[in-house]
Parts: sequence; structure tokens; C-alpha cells
Amino acid sequence: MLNIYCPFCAESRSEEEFHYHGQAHIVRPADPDACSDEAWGNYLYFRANPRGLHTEMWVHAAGCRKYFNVVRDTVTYEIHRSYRIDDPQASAL
Amino acid sequence: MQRYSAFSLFRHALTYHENWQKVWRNPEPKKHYDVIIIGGGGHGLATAYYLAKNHGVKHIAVIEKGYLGGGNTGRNTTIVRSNYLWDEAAQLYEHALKLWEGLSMDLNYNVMFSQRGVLNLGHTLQDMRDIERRVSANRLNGIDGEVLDAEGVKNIAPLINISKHTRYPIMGASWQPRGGVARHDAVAWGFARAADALGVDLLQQCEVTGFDISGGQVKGVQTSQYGLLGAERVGCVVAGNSSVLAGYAGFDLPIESHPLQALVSEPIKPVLDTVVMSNQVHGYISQSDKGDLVIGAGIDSYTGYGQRGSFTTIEHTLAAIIELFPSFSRVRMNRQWGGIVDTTPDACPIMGSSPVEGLYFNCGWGTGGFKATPGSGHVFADCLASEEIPAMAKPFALDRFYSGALIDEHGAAGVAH
Amino acid sequence: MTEANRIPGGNDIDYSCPITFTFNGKQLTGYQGDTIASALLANDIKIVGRSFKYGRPRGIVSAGEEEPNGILQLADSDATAVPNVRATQQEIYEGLVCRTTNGWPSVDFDVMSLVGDLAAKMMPPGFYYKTLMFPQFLWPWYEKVIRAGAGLGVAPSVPDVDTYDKLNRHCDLLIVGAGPAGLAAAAQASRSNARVLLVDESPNPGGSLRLSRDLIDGQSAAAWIEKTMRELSGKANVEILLRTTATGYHDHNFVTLHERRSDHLPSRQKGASSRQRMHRVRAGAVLLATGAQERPLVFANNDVPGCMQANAVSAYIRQYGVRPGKQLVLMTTNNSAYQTAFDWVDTEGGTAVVVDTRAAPDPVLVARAKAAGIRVMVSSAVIETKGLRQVKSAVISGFNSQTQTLMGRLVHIKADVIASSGGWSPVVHLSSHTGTRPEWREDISAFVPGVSKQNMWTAGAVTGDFSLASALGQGIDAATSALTQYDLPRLAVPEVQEAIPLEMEPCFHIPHTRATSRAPMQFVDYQLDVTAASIELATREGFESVEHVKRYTALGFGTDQGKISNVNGVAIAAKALGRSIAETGTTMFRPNYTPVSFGAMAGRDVGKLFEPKRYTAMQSWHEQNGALFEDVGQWKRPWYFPQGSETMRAAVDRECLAVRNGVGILDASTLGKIDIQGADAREFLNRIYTNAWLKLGVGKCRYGLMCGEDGMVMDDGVTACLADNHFVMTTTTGGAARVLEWLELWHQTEWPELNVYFNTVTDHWATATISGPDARALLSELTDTDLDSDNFPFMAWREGVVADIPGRIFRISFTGELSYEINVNANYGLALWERLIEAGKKYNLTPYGTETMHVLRAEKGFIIVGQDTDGAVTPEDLGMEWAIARRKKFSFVGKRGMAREDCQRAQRKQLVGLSPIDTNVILPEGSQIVFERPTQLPANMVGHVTSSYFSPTLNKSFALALVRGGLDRQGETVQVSIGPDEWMAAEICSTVFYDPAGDRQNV
Amino acid sequence: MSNADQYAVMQQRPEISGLARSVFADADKSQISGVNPVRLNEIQCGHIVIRGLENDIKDVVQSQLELPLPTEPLSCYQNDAACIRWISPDEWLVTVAENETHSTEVKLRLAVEGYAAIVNVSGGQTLLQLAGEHAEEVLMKSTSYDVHESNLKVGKVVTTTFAHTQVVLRRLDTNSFELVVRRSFADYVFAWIRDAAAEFGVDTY
Repeated sequence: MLNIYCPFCAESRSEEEFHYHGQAHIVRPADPDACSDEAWGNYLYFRANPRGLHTEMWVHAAGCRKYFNVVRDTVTYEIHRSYRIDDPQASAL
Repeated sequence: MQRYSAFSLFRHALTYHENWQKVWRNPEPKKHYDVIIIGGGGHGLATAYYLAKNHGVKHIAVIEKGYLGGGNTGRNTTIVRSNYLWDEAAQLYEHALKLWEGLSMDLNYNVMFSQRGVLNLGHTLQDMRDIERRVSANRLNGIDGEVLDAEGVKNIAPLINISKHTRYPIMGASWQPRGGVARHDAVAWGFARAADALGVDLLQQCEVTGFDISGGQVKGVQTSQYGLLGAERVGCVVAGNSSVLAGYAGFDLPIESHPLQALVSEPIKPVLDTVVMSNQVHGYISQSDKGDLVIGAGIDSYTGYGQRGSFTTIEHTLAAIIELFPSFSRVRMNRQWGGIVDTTPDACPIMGSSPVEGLYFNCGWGTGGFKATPGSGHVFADCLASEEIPAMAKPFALDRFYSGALIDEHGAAGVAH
Repeated sequence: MTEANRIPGGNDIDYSCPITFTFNGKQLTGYQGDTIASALLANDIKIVGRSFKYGRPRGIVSAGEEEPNGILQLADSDATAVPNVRATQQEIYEGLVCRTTNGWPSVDFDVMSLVGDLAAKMMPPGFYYKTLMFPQFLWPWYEKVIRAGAGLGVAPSVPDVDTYDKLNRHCDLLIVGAGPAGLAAAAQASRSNARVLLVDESPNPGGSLRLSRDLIDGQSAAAWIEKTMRELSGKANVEILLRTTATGYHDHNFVTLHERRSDHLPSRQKGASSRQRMHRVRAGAVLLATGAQERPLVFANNDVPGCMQANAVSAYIRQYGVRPGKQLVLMTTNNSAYQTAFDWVDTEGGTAVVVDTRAAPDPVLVARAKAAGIRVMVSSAVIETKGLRQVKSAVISGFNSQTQTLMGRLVHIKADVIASSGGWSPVVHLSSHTGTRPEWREDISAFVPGVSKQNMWTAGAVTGDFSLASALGQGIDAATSALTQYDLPRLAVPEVQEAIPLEMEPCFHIPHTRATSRAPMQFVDYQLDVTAASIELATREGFESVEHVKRYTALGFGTDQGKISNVNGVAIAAKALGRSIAETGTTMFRPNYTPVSFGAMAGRDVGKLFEPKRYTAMQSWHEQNGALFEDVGQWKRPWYFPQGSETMRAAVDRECLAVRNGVGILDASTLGKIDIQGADAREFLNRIYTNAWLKLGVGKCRYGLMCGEDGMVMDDGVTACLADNHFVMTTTTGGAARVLEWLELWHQTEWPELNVYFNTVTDHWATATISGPDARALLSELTDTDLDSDNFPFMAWREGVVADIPGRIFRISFTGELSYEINVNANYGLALWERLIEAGKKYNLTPYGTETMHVLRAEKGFIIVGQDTDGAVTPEDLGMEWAIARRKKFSFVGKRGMAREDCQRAQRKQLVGLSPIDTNVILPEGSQIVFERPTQLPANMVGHVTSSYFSPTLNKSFALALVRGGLDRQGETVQVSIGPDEWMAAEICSTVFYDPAGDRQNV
Repeated sequence: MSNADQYAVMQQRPEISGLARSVFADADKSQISGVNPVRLNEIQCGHIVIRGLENDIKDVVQSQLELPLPTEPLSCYQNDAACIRWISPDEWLVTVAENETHSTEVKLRLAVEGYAAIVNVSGGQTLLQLAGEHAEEVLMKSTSYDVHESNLKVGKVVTTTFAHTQVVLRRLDTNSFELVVRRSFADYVFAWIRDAAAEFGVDTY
């Protein structure tokens, strides 16, 4: 039962308030029409699935409705960090 | 292989059971195999068994990082059915179901396959449309099934509540009489014992740490215990670790690993002689031969390899069970556990070749793995033994995620598990 | 019957308060404070069950939650029955009725036990895997027999009469266990202003102190408990929950507590409170002070009633005032069990023999025993119990604890209780729930908690340190550390005089003169009839992993989850495999620590509160006017409004015709509505919808189709331009929340630069739709808004006052008739509706429900997302090419997805109309379609019926269907499977069955 | 400069009175006796959502509502006429007297010079006050949020789960709370609270 820090509400809330949205930092290709089927398939379906640290997106669905990112260990379920999507250090694990 | 029978039991009873043979050997590995199967769960063991039995492959090893059948094989709710919507999935699961029907005899090991029937409940008009659609498709695929109304459901599961005043009244169900449950551990052990008897080396407590790949061709696997083991072909059947192994081989899979939880009650006298599943209220239930109510639900939303999920999932599941069976409120939950299911975007498995020549994957069974065990092994053995990918496996190739030819089981009729 | 074994001095017993209860139909007496087990033992009742596999008589073994045998059916009535109640934990109350669960015809005489030795020999572990296979067709019969024999108690057959609830709690420190360590920790923690929660599963605090003879600060343990509790109860920041078990320890310090609020009360006293309560606790820190459980030793016939844990015997004497016999033989590997012998002889008439496996136990202790008249036999072990239905005597042999071998002659000593102690197992269960493996400590022959990822602390016996002084000290230390932010000065550790310090030698399984496989059964797991021989057999057969051994023998899979059998089982397996216990390993424990009622897990989420029902503002009118309802998502929507005894078909026909020929009214409030404002609202819509939005003028509405990035249709609806920067979007009823989250997702993650905001207004606007040729006439009576078609054309909206209520009128149509969707602030929704109904009387305004709406829209070929689509359908598949604006500058969501190879392939399934040849046959929705009737299976299925109705307007049945290559097959005939071996031919036609030119909605 | 004409603002309140209906009109409001009952009370008022960037809105709120914009998460400001609650970094909920809704919306709209969304949501939600010694315990039965006064201090506003729906919850004082309840869930929420409070007794307005 995760307890997740919402960087917008600035406090931790129980996981019931959140929806999981999969791997974070998935960027839509700038020119979709120029993508091959393979490139589009990768964008649509292929996600990191590490055993260990995972950067993932959550939305505070029953709270402020903001999306944000979390670095979580998928084995121990420890959460190492919660940060806003526009956080300048966003992509650093 | 020593035969098991009532007579053999009697004979061994006379010598205080002191002379039973080992169910399988603890072999020293060979340096090189024709085929190495990574993963000693039901699917991997079945693959090895059918490779040896149907294709006469002589040198086969199954490498298991823990103990045989210790992953999802031993952690699921043991439901077997084949009433899937899409032709490709239905044919694969029906192939499995037919194998289930003769499995105990084939393996000389009682896997306690109990064809007590499976009810998939419908609670809304759309549920009933989906049920009609699925049963109609099953019928034309030669799979048993019928649509029941609420009274029909009640006849099969007398304690179920079909009142019109529940939150989501039961309107009817699909009913597959040939579906049922089996004894999960026995499936792994039965396949392991039979494979071992055909000369398959079962290497337990041995973790694969990498692949030996050269020129785009797999040459063998690196192991924690025995170093490099050579192989002509390698099959990966490692639910809960597929992405990790694909990573060793240098490619990605469209798989996310999620916790799937289950629980059992304390044993009680028989009250439920069939399997009842409901997607609308999110729960499914059967009663084991030991008397436990065996209960499961949907997967947990976030990924995880911890074999633990959210408590809320368990709470909702039991609320759903009480909604269906109000008299179970005073029964007590004994134990809960979790497995790791590899889910794909279309809730169908990925089976076939990989970007690495000679390396084959069979993964992404999501919540549907156990029921497919013999069929999955049978078809995957065909993949590994032949030059061509067999027709039954073809639709499950990885390239469907590029072409868009998904087999959308969960998008379609909401049939999970 | 008098209480033959009752003695004075039980700490927990109120001797002034006798209680009558019924066991197996017999009335018995006990006292307030008794458990069923203590009361049964007081009444000298030995047999409380029959083992499930071999039918052997079984008695009470323990005094707590680890009890494997005393599993009873609590059955005052069917509705209040509780299966599998642990006799050692259930307190008795006046009128309690219980019975044993196995044994036929009775627990005292079970025919199963007659089947005898041979049958038992035929049932080694895993026997069913090896047999019952032939002939195959008999398996269902075999299975029936197995099932009938399995199970313990009986589930009620009627709904539960009790209620259960839940409480969410938060605290800085949760202390599990109110024994010495837990109490000391609480005392320390209470000095801060941290929020402290102390829980214990017993009705009384104190844990091991309740039977201790140790002195704390010179006082009795009982006095110390009382003093500490008095101090704690005065603190506002400390809460204490008794009869409350921590059942699960989940990630991020989330702990579930199961409180039995009224299970100890007679039904009439239970009152308004819930029967049981789950506390869902989020704790800053968790301190496990869960203590340790005593392991009995494994020896031959160690399951005969009268064989008990040593410590349990003390508990019965000290807590409950029950000495369960006269002649005690006590086998021990350690010092602590001597106390049981002292307790036993403390009351007159008791004799005790201590059989110590060690060669040289503490001489002071031995001397003390001798002085108390207790015979002590060192280097000895009880190898077998004699007696069938109860202990008659113990067979004792010399024993070398170093080699674990027998020596010397056998001695028979008369006994009615054989107690044993093989040492103590820390209660590590909770610590391992979050994935931490317990660690083996050779020095104490026990598993202790491993290092946890949680903020978890331990104190007391659970750490493997069994001394009282340590427990108190560790409790104070752990509380101090767990609350380090409070910087608490450390309380002084109370001074302790311990009666007996623990010393032990490891020993688990006492050998017999015969090999284990041939000796009388030596039980490890009582509840599942797992013996030492079966564990050895499992290893002999090659089940070498401890998990395999457990699964093959079923060790630990009972309702006690192997609390007293786990370590013994692992030790026996380790020995058989020639490995150390550390190498062999233990298994992980899973929640629940002790079983929890399903009802408690569900709490109030049952019956009417199972899940919300969402209602519109007009619900009361619908109910009063006889609507039947359809579940759409969480909403209840009127399905149809039957009049009198009308059938559904008649009602729907009537409603349909009313709309086509007159005017009908629909409650459309449930459609999702999203207010969209911002300078870039238009651009956003252009990206998220497949069709074009840049040029939609103020006052206009447009249908929009929404796809996922895979190009599959996910939602649709009409969006209106309210002002240049202001739109209101409608979504499907079931899709509202999903679509809002979808819009936010794109805005927040991909296009934060767009100035646009989304707000749900689904609940704010109530919507009454009037539809039919008379709609304009009706509406004109209630509004001054210019309804003239030129000024207020189709696909426009106007602000206006309807029936005195200001609102927005949308001229859009889902029925194909002239329609006005009137939106008003939902506070006035019912007023609007009632006024429309009133004014509509002269037009025979007919309320209609979703079924009629579906028929009418299907006649027009309008899709329902989720019914005519299934997640694998593109706009093109629906023949809605017109809604795809491929030339939009921005590559809208779904565009690239629908261009993938498979989405562009010919012969995809496409939406078409179907006209059954027999116009009276309504094709079942979902029916599969083939081009030719199959001659063999599997058939070549080419699609399915998505929507199907009878049209009273056209006087014929019709359907929509997805058919392979259907758009190019107009006029062809297909076969529809409408039942087993039943077929109906149907012609593929346009999806628009009625008014293809759209004249009727455009008048 | 105001860009109000780019947004549709309308008076939604009928000129004649007596047409409005409470979201709890159909709820069971009978008393449940108890020593120290939980009191339930609906406060009908106007609800306006403001969305936008702090800088675009701060002065508008200050000038039009005479309240500072709460920029601290989970905070609110209140005067006799209005209360403004932080909902998210770009969202605030304003409540005013029911008959002031339209005029408030209009004056806010006119005052905005940058970009903002201003939405009247009065028909979709209402305020429910929950008071009494046991009110906190009723909330503990209903939400996983920590409602202890040391965490949910007086004046703190949180959007959170409530049974199987969600509410905006604010502590008014030690023993009284305000819940923003959505209309379509009102029956459910009311029934849930009555059930949770039954052991203490319920007094309904």
C-alpha cells in the first residue's frame, strides 16, 4: 500500500488517491506521420519494465488531478523521489 | 519411470514407503544441449516434455533459478477454461483444454483436473452482449458454452445472490462445462517427472545471467551455477522475468509486469461446486478439494516484481465476493499472496522467434497462463523443434505490435484471467 | 458436570461470574474470562476434534493463536455461525453454542479412525497424485469423496446479520503486542506527544507477563501491568486496542488490525456496534513486540489428547485457573519449561516429572525442582505417548542430545498430560509480510526478523532475546529510536528478578526406537496430519526445496499457518537432506497472521453501500413514474417506462413511435460534460479529435470522434462552441471520467504550452432532451427563444429561458428527429422536467429511456462507442471517413495509429446494417456472422451483430454489425448464428435505416 | 484588458424562486437517536471554479473577492462574503452566497486580463457540514486521509477519497468539517455518512 508524495499537494497520500500511468518521460514523436510502423509501435507499446528503479507517471486522481513522476523500486516498492514533470532535473534518476 | 497407481501405493505401503524412487534426477549438466529452456514453471516443463516426447529431441535442459513450479504456476487460482473470444486465442486455449483432459493419464500423475464448469457472470446489458458474442464465437469454434439466465446461474451455484436489488444484479452468465480447476503444483511436478523420465535435465537453483550470442545467433546461456551452457536453440518461458531476459539478449518486449493477488479462506465443507467469475464486480471464486475458497481479482495497477500488491485490491475483491455470495461474509480469509504477471497491450501472449536467431520467447500470458500450460508447452515445443513457426503460434508473434494486428482480448469482451 | 480441573488463582478469571455454554450439545459451566479451550479443559474434556486425514482424536495443544487442533464451529444460529473458531482465543459468553467440526458420527467415536493403520499407510503425502487416475471417468467420483471429507467448519447458508466497519488510522508509532516489551515501549513513547497506538490480540494486556512469576521493580508482574496501563490510559496521545490482531504488514508501513468488538458478548449485548472492525493503519514507525511461541517437540503419538505445549499448560494454570490433569510429564530442551512443572505442583494433587533432553541442566534449577517434589530425568526424552483417546503414559528413553540418539532402557511413566518444549520461535510473521526473509540464528535455534525496508523496529522475544529484562530495555530503546525526532530521554529500565533464565539446546524431533518411517506417527503439523515420516518421504522422493516439501506435504497450509510446526518441519527436512537449517531456509509468511472474516475485509462496502449509484436530478420523477433502470457505468439510467402491465417490447415500441410521430422526453443528464476554456481550446480540440475544429463558429455544435494513439475509437460526443475561447464537450456516459483524465494527460504532459483548462460540469448541468416532430411546438410554449429553423438551425445552440429557467438549448439529435437538448443548472433540473411534462400533456409527451434511444439512434446508424465498437475499431471501420480530417496541420491523436499496416488492410471488419430475412426475428446482439453456413468447425467467422432491435417505425427487425469487408458487400447475404444450430440469413445494407437524407432532424 | 467576451457567462438562476431542489432532497434524513449525535447540515451556496496561473488571478481575487489568493497548497482564505480554497496549483474553488453566484462570476470574468477559466459549478456540488464530537471518527471510517487535528488543522482543505467517491474536505473547527459533495453521488455520500454515524446517532437539519 504505497504512500505517495504528491509534489503539488506537498504531502504524502495513500495510493487510493492516485492512478498509475506507466513509464514516465515517453515523448510523442515530433512528426508522427514520418514515423515507420516500427517506430510508432515502439512509442505505443514498448515500455521499460525494470526489476529495480523505475521512473513512472502517476496522477493524483482524487486530489489535485496533476500528473507527476515517481522513481520507485519495483522490487522493494520503495519510492525514492516524486517530482513534477517540469522539474528541470526530471530525467535524472 | 516407476508407474504410479493404487497398486504401487499398496506395494510401497508394505515397505513403509521407504523405497519410492526420486521423482526426478539431480543431474550434472552437459556442456551442450540441443535446446535449453529457461524457466522451470509449468510452461517451461511442458515445453521440455513435449519436445522430448513429440519431437524426439534428445538433449534438453530446463534451467530454473529457484525451484520447479515456484513462480506463477504455484501462485495462481488454477482456473482452466478455453472460452476466449478471438479465434486465435480460443484455438490456443482449446488446444490446451483438450490436452488437460488427458493430462493425468499422459503424465501418469494425477493433476486433479476437475471439470466443474466455469461461469462468467453478466451484470449489465453490455456484459450480456459480450457474453452472447463470446459464446456464439465459441460455439462456431467448436468450444462448449452456453448463455444462462440468472435462474440458470442459481441452479449451478445455489448460494449465489440473484436478487434484482443488488448493486449490479446478475443478469446471466456464460457457462463452459468443460472448464474447471486443477492442482497447480501437480502440473509442474507431473510435467517435470515425465520430462525427466525422457532424459530432460532439470537444473534447479541455477540462474541465467546472460546469453552467448554471436553473429545474431544464440550459442548458449550464461548461468550462475554452471557457467556457459551451449545450445542450438534457447526458449525463454519466464513469466515475471521476460523483460529482464530480453534485456540480456538486447531487445525490448511490450511487456509490463504487474502483481496479481489471490487469497484463500479457511477450509469449509463444500458449498461451491463450480468456478464463478465476474468482471463487473471484479472477483472470481472456486472451492478447492481441500475446502478452501480460492479467490482472485484483477491485476494491481502498478508494475512490480515484489509478489505483493495493494490491500485495497483484496478489500474490493472480498466485497465483491460478498456481493455475489452474501452468506460467505462469516467465512474467514486465511492467507493472501501475489504472483507477477507479464501483461501485454492486448492481453494475449507473445510466442515465437525473437530478433536473435535461435532464441525464442514464450511470454506475456498475463493472467491467463495457468490454463494454457499444456497447450503453451505443446505449441512452443513445435516452435523450437521446427523451422517454421506453427500456425497456432503465428498470430502471437511480436510483430503484431508494429503492424497493429492485435488480438484484443481485454478490449473486446472484457475476459481476463 | 463439575469442573474437575478448575483450581483457584487464575489471573484472568472472574470466579464470581459463572457462565453456561454448550459444547456438542452438552451444557457446561465456565467463568467470565475463560476461553472455550480453558473451559473445556476445566471440564476435563479432552477431545476437541478429529484430524482431517486420519481421523485421529485431537485435544487442545496451545493457549493462543497458534492452536492447530481446537477448531470449532460457533453456532448459536445459522445466521451467526462462525466456522473454524479457535477455541483457545474465543472467550465464552452466556449461551455460547459450539461444536466440533470433524468426526462422524461423533467426535468421540469417528469411523474414520477405524479404517485404521492400513488406510493411513495408503495415504502418505501426495498419495492422490499417484492414484485415483484410473479409470479416468471415475475421477469426478473420487473427487466428490475427497471433497466431502475435507474442510473444517460449515459456512452459514444465509446472509450475515452482523455488520463490520473500518477505521483509517494514522500514528507515529504502532506497537504490536502489549507484552513486557510493548508496554515498556508504550510507556516510553507516551512521554512524547507522538501519536502512539498499542495493540494486542488478547482481551488483557501483559502478554507473557500474565503468567510470569518474575518481579519487576519488586512488584509482581501483574502489578506492573496494572500500573503501566493506568499511566498509559491517562495519556491523550496513546490509544490502546485490545482483542485486536495485527493481521497484515504491507508496504510503506501500512498495517491492518482486526478488532473483535463483540465476539466475546452474547448476541443480545452486541447492540449497534459492528461485530468486527478493520483498522487500516498508516504508521510512521512500526514496533513489533510480538513475542515468541513455544515449539512442542515431535515424538511418536504426540497428538494424543493431553499432549500440549509446556507454556500453554502454565497459561491454563496461571491465567485461567485450570490444571488440565494430575500427572504431568514434561519434556524440555530448555530451562523455561521448568516453570510449568512448578506451576503444576503449586496446587495440591499434582505430580510432575521433568524429562530433560540435556545432560547437565542448571543444577540450581534441578535442585529447586527436586525440592518441590518434582522428579527430574536428565539425558532423557519422551519417545512415545501411550493412550488412544487420551494420554495414559509416556515412554521415556535415555537420550544423547549431542548425537540426537536414544540410549538405555525404556521407562513407562503414567501421565495424563505430556507437555513439551523445544524452545521458542519468535513471531516473525509480520516482519516478513513485506518481503523480508527471516534469518536463522543457530544460537537460539530460531528464526528472527530480517532487515526490513520498512521503518520497522523490534523489541522483546521477537528479537530472539528471551529475557524479561531485555524485553523491557529493548522496548524502551526501540521506542526512543523510532521516535528519534522527539529526542526522548530514556526511561530507566525497571529492575527485574527473573525466576528462570532461558538456556537451551537445539532439539526438534525425538527419534523412536524404530525408524521414523516405521515408528508410530510423529506429528509436525497437527492440523494437516503432516508427520516427520512424511517430510522424510518428501525429501526421499526428491522434493528438496523447503517450498517443495511444504507444498508436497501441505506442511503449514492449515488455518494456523504452521505457527508451531514450521521450524520443526524445516529442521526435519534439513536433517533428512543433510543440510543446515540456514541452508534449507524458511518460507515467507503472508498475511493474514490469523484469519479474518470476509465481512471485516469488506467493511461497509456491502449491500446498498457496495458501490455508489449515481443519480440525476430527475431520479425521483423516474422512480415515481415506474421507470426500470439500466446500469451505465455507475449511473442508474431509466431503461424504459412501462405503463401498467406493458411488456418491455410494447413499452419500447410505444416510446419509439411517440418520438417518431409526436414528441418524447429523455433524461440525458448522465452524458459527460466538460467545460473547456482558454485561448488554445480550439487548437486542443483539433489535436484530440479526429475531425476539424478550427472553424467552428460561436453558437455552433459539432460531432467529434476521439481515438487513442492506436487509432481505435475511444469516445465520441458533441462539442459546442460557447464563445471564442469557450467550449463545452460531451462524452459518453461511461467515458466521462476517463476522457477528462485523457485531456488532462495530453495537456499536462505533451502540450503544457497550450492555454486551456478542463472542468467537469457533468453534475452541474441537468439535461432534458425533447425529440420528435412536435418538439418545436412544445418548446415554443415554454420559451421566448426564437426557434425558427433559420435563426436556430440544426447543430446550433442558443441561450434561453425555458419554463422560467435559464439554460442552454442545443439543437442536436441522437434520434434523427427534431430535437432540443435543454441544459439547466441541475438545481432546477427537476423543475424543468416537471414543467416540460406538464406542458407536454397536450402533445402526449412521452418519457423514454435508453432502450428507445438505442432503437432510434440505430435506425439512423448512429454508433454507441463500446457497443458498436470494441477497442479494435477505427473510424474508417465505422464508415466514418468523414470524421477524419487528415489534412489538419497537426497530426491529431490517433492519426498515425490508424495508418498502420493492419489498420489499412483490406477486409477489416466494418460497420454495416443488417436486415434479417425474417423481419420478425431480432438477431441476438453478439451473434457471430459467417458468409456461408459452415460444414465443419471451426467455422470461418467474419463478424458479429453489435446492435439489434425491432423497429416499430419500419415494422421490421434490423441490426448493426461488424462484418469483414462489409462496406463493399452491400446487398450480399450473410448467415447469423442465432443459437446452437440455428441460423438466420440477413442482407448487408446501409447502416442508416430511416430518413437517410436527414430531413427529419433538419426541419 | 478584459477578454470576457471570449467566454460565455450566463445567469443560471431563475427569476422566480422555489424552483431549486437540494441534492439531498431524496435522502433519508430521519433522526437516529444517540447520546452525542453527529449533526449533518447542508449549506447551499454558489460554487465557482477558477483555473489559471497564479499571476493572472492573484489580483483579480484580491480586488473582486477582497481575499488573497491561497497559493500555499491545501490552504484557504475566507471572509463574510466568500471563501476561496486551493484545489491545485492552477485551480481554486470559490463559494459565495447562492444569489451572488452570477454577479461574482461576472465580476471575476471582467477583471481577468490574462487567461483564466471561470466556471459556475453550483448545480453540480454542494457543501455538507458534519459536526459533533464523533464527526472525526465518521471521517476516519470514510477516508484514508489523516483527519487527526494535528494533520488536518482548522482551515486546511484537502481533496481526497471518501468511501468510493471523493470530496473536498475542510476542517472548520475541532469538531466540525465541511465536505464538498458532487450531486450525482449525494445520495450515496449521505447514506454512507448516516451509516457510519449510526452508532453515535444522527441529527439532520
